[in-house]
Amino acid sequence: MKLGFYPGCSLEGASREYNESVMAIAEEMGIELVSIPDWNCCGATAAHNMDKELSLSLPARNLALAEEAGLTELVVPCAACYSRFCATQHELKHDENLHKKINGIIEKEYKGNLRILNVIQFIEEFIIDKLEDKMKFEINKKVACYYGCLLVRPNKVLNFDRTEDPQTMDAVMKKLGADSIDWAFKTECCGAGFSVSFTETVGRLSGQIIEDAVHRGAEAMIVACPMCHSNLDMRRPEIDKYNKKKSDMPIIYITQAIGLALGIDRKKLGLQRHFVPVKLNDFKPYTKKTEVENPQKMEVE
Amino acid sequence: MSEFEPKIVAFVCNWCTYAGADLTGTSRIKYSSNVRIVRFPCTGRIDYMLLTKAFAGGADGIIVSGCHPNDCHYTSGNFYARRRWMVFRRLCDFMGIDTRRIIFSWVSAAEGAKWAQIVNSANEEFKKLGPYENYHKLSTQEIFE
Amino acid sequence: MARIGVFICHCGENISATVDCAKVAEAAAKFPGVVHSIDYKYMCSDPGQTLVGNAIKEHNLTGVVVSACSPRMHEPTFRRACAEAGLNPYQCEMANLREHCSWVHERNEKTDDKAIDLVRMLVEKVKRNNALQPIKVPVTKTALVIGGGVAGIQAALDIANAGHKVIMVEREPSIGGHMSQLSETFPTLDCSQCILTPRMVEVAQNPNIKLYTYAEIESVEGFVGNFIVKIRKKAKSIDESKCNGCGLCTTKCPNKKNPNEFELGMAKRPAIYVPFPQAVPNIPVIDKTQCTYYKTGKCKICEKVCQANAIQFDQQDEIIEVPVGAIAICTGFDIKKTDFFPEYGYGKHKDIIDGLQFERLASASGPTAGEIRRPSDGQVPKKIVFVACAGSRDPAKGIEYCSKICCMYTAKHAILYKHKVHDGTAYIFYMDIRAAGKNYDEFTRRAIEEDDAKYIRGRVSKIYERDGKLIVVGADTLMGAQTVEIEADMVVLATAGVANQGAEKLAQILHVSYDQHKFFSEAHPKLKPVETNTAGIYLAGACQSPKDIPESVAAASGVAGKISCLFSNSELTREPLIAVVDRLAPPQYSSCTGCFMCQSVCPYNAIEREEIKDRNGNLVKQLAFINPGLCQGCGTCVAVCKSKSIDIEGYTNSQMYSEVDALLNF
Amino acid sequence: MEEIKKIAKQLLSENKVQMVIGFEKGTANKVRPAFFTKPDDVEKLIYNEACIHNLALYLKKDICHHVSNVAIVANPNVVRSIIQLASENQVKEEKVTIIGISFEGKSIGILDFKAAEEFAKTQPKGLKPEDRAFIEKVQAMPMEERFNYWVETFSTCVKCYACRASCPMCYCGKCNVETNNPQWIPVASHKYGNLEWHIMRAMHLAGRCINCGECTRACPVDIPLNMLSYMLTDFVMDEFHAEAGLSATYAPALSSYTNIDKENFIK
Repeated sequence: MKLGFYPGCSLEGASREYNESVMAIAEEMGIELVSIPDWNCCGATAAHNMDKELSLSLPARNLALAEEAGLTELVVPCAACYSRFCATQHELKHDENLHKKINGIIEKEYKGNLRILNVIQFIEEFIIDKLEDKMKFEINKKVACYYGCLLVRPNKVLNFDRTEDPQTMDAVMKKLGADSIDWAFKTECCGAGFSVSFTETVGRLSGQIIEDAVHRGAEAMIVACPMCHSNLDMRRPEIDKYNKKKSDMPIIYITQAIGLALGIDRKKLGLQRHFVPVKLNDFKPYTKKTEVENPQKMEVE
Repeated sequence: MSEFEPKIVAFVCNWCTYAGADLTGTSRIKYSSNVRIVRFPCTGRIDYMLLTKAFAGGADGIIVSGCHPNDCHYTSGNFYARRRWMVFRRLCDFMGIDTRRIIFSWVSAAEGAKWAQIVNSANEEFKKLGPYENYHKLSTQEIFE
Repeated sequence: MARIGVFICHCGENISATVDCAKVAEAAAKFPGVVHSIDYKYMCSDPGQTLVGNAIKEHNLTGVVVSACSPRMHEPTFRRACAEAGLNPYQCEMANLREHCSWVHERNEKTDDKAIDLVRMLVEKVKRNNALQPIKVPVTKTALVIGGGVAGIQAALDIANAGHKVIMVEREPSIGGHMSQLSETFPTLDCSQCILTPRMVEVAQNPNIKLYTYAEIESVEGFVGNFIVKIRKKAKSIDESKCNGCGLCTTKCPNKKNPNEFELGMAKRPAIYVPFPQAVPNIPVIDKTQCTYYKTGKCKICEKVCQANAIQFDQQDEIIEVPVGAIAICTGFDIKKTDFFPEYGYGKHKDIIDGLQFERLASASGPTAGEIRRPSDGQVPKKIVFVACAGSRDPAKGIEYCSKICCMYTAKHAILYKHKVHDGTAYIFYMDIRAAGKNYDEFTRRAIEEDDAKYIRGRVSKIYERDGKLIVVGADTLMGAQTVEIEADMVVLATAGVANQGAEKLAQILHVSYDQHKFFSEAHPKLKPVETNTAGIYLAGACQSPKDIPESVAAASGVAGKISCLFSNSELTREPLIAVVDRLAPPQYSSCTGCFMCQSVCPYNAIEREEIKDRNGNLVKQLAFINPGLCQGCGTCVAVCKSKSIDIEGYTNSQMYSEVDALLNF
Repeated sequence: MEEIKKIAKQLLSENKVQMVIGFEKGTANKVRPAFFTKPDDVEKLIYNEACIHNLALYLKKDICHHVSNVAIVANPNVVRSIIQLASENQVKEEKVTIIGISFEGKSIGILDFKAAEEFAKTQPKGLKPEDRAFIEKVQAMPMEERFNYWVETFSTCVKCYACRASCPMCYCGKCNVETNNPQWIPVASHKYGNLEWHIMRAMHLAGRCINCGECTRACPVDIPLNMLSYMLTDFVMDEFHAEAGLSATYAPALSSYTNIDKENFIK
């Protein structure tokens, strides 16, 4: 199977392990992810604060390129890229004049028929059903699923999961045999906007998130966004300073968690690249249940 | 020759604009005497054929006025009227009937001053436009010229 | 031949100072059809009216134009004068020479011309007036009250005490409504049950009131004074005539673990139950969805213990048809449940409750016998947070309006809490304190000053649970919008008041309008607050918008007054200024072609489909028929009728046409 | 054509309908509407590019009065007319069988109302480029000239009422022009009477006209009077998003309203 793929800058740089783990599980499942040829920046950080047309044109060009390449689904693992792509699709769908104008700027015909999938939607649609056959281990750990802001907001644009207390990642982790805890900071701000400029603020905001998860006994935190990851992982010294105690809870991508369950080599999943060492091991070997459980579907708002 | 005085016919609803014009009277606010008010139960009752009839009869201008939206005594007559006027205006415009000479307004029972102001500004406007002869002439023409 | 009399009034100097009345009278005398034209100082005075009356007799007038003040002022006066002199009152019209002429123009020739024009216009109109008879509609002097809450109870008692029959229909097994669930009432803190229960008993005992509980409205036909209502009496599985209310069945029922609706799920009840001890009527019902017998075919313990033999498992729903003359809608409201709030955990935290649940906790007859104990573990909460405007005034949640009662009941809750938990602290997050009402502001001041409620002006963004506490995160906007975090033991949301479930369906059955929030719409927001657009159907209480008890009761008494007025005559007299569809001889029957565009524009549902059938009963034609009982005379149908088959009395096509004609072509 | 014949024949022979309205050969090279009541007569039925007349008209005529079930050969214009008539309570689904035909003349079988609505929605509608050009041309004239243009155009009208007689939407038993108390519209075919007749007709068709163009085709003096109702149809669609002839439960634009109708012209 072939799906479109937009890596974006993070997945080629600071969050290489995210890219590696996405690719690793896709390969395991026999899915080919095809990068958009000649892709460009999604405009997430600066453009949408500065220039509306630019902020729409950048994603629109990528989307148009994907359409030209004959793709119908586009997997966008980075939550920021995903947010920009969906926002662009939404805006252009609801404003014909703007749509025409942007098409003029990018000198391409963007039609707007592409389905944009975030990494969880990708997993739900193409991976989760095949897990049972390929799983080698159960992730028998207490985990806290952290969604952050961009994956679920704004609901009317993304139409994905519920804004407060989302559940989709928890459902995936439960499938992997994990005990995903009910906690209070699932969608709280991690401080990504100040990642470089005000690390103290990051320490405070991310600190509260780490503290609550640790307090409730989480052994690992599961994320699906490179920005969340880098804050919660790389800024751990600032976080520990704010919390006035050391924490060694690792932050892993949901794709890495799946990779671990599938028994993929840890290096292939890039687990060695994290600042907070991923010590998780002693997973319970998985045996396929004969009785098919009726997976309860979460009501999504 | 004295100044041109336009003939103005006003079609108004009983509950808002007619009562508003009553208030203009009780407040003793003066306005042009060129206007003649015809009273209807509701703007929803006002037939567009009466408007063409007024032009045919030689009116130089028409005022149509009723309750503000959501204030209609009968809850929705003015909403139907509003649509009818939109379509009628479009048709008049297309047929070259002077839509500047039909003034639509909402005047509530409390807007005595607004009524005076509507009439006076309409009067000025119609004075500027001069007598409306096109339509009137048609109706008075000999049948077989 | 028309013989019209014209009477020009000077109105003292009000008209004559600006308009040359003698000149107008002289001009009017020359109009075709005018046989008598005079001017007089005060037409509305006794001698003035006598002048009109005498002229009618002397000149055998067929129509009268009184040219004086606004018809909105004196039309009834002169129509009465004409009627006394033997002329049909609808043959009298007024030309408005005062408000529309003398008061607004200067004295000059142009003003005189206008006055003459106005008189000519009305003379032409009155020539075409039809002699009309007031419409008389018989009235069935029985009122239907839908809903047995405090509004319905008040309305029913007031109407019954005025000597009229009342039929009350209540959906639940007992009357009492939301008020019966309340603990104490603001601003006096008197016990809700204590003031309501006697009224409920009065309803049951009043010989003029017939009560149907556990019943719903199936259909409503007809019009003011003459409705036919079908009531579905749901099967209680109890023979009400035999049951003596001993309650043995409820105590012996083995199936006791069903959520108690009256206690909002905070207690259990048996499958055969009376909703609450003071219920009226005190007759149990069997909940068929829970009853072991209905589910498995075995049990019947209640039947065995009932000494009155009142249990009837095979009882069926019953449809009762009753004629009524007026209908009072008193169906009340509902509140949003805690699961409506994502930011407060979608209702997953047991200790976040709504205001009505708190009422039950505070009530001496409630599940905790009046002690404030939190639902999760029965502990007494030492820190309690009240969140006002939960959902209300929040366009993002689709509820833009203020729910009105929450400010007051939240203050009451804080006071009750403090009275019961002396060492506890109550925090209240609020947007504004809206305490407009008699002794209301004093009451909220009392909560703050005497009972030490901590009011924080700001909203709560999030509530989460941690180590058995609820962490309430909010902002204090009076302290520079800084974040406030309170570790509370319990949280009470003053959730928005919303329309009762089923309101929309009922509105459709009754053909009354409702707003976007499914609250019933009044006919006029200021001047007809208890009427609906459908004549004979009235509104009281919170089915119209959130209302507190005094307001609901006042509205209910208002409705009772309206209905008593309606019932004060055996016939209803209405102005005959209504629309009619023309009738022609067969085979046309009417120029109406039955396109029914009039039907869709009629705001009163007054237009019906009349079927013309031949001798063999075959349908020949469908025509519009305007129900004279319902038509209010707006005339919108007249203007949309393409074939001009509808005309409206008082403003007929020929009258309006000739008015315009008279102004311009003479 | 054979397919249409087959359907028509079958309907008649199975007595599902008592009459089929279609076309037969007329004099010279013309076609004319025909009313088949016997299966054998159907042999005479033809359908070709000359068959453009809006047959829906006959559903409201006397000929259909005593027939309980009628089948009608219906091109998209006829289909839309029938749906519009149904929305105005003028035809009943159980009494009309629609034999659908595309604009290209291809039979698409019997349509129930639901299928007819679906079919109508897929057909080309709205203004044709030449109509739009005409409307724009008139609109571009100065007001005085526009008025005179219409007065002169209508001056040739002889009030034969062929436009009315050919229009399926003009089904009133007594037309407003025949109302004489008051005499809303002068009956004489002078300029004034003609102008008011056409104003009234355009207003009556606003939001109801399905743009079949029958009125102009029927006009013996070639008045482009369909342009008035076309223009209003276009306006109604723009302003109220209402389009006639697409739904049997359609509320005509002028007997419905929304709270947000434009009122920038109201003071």
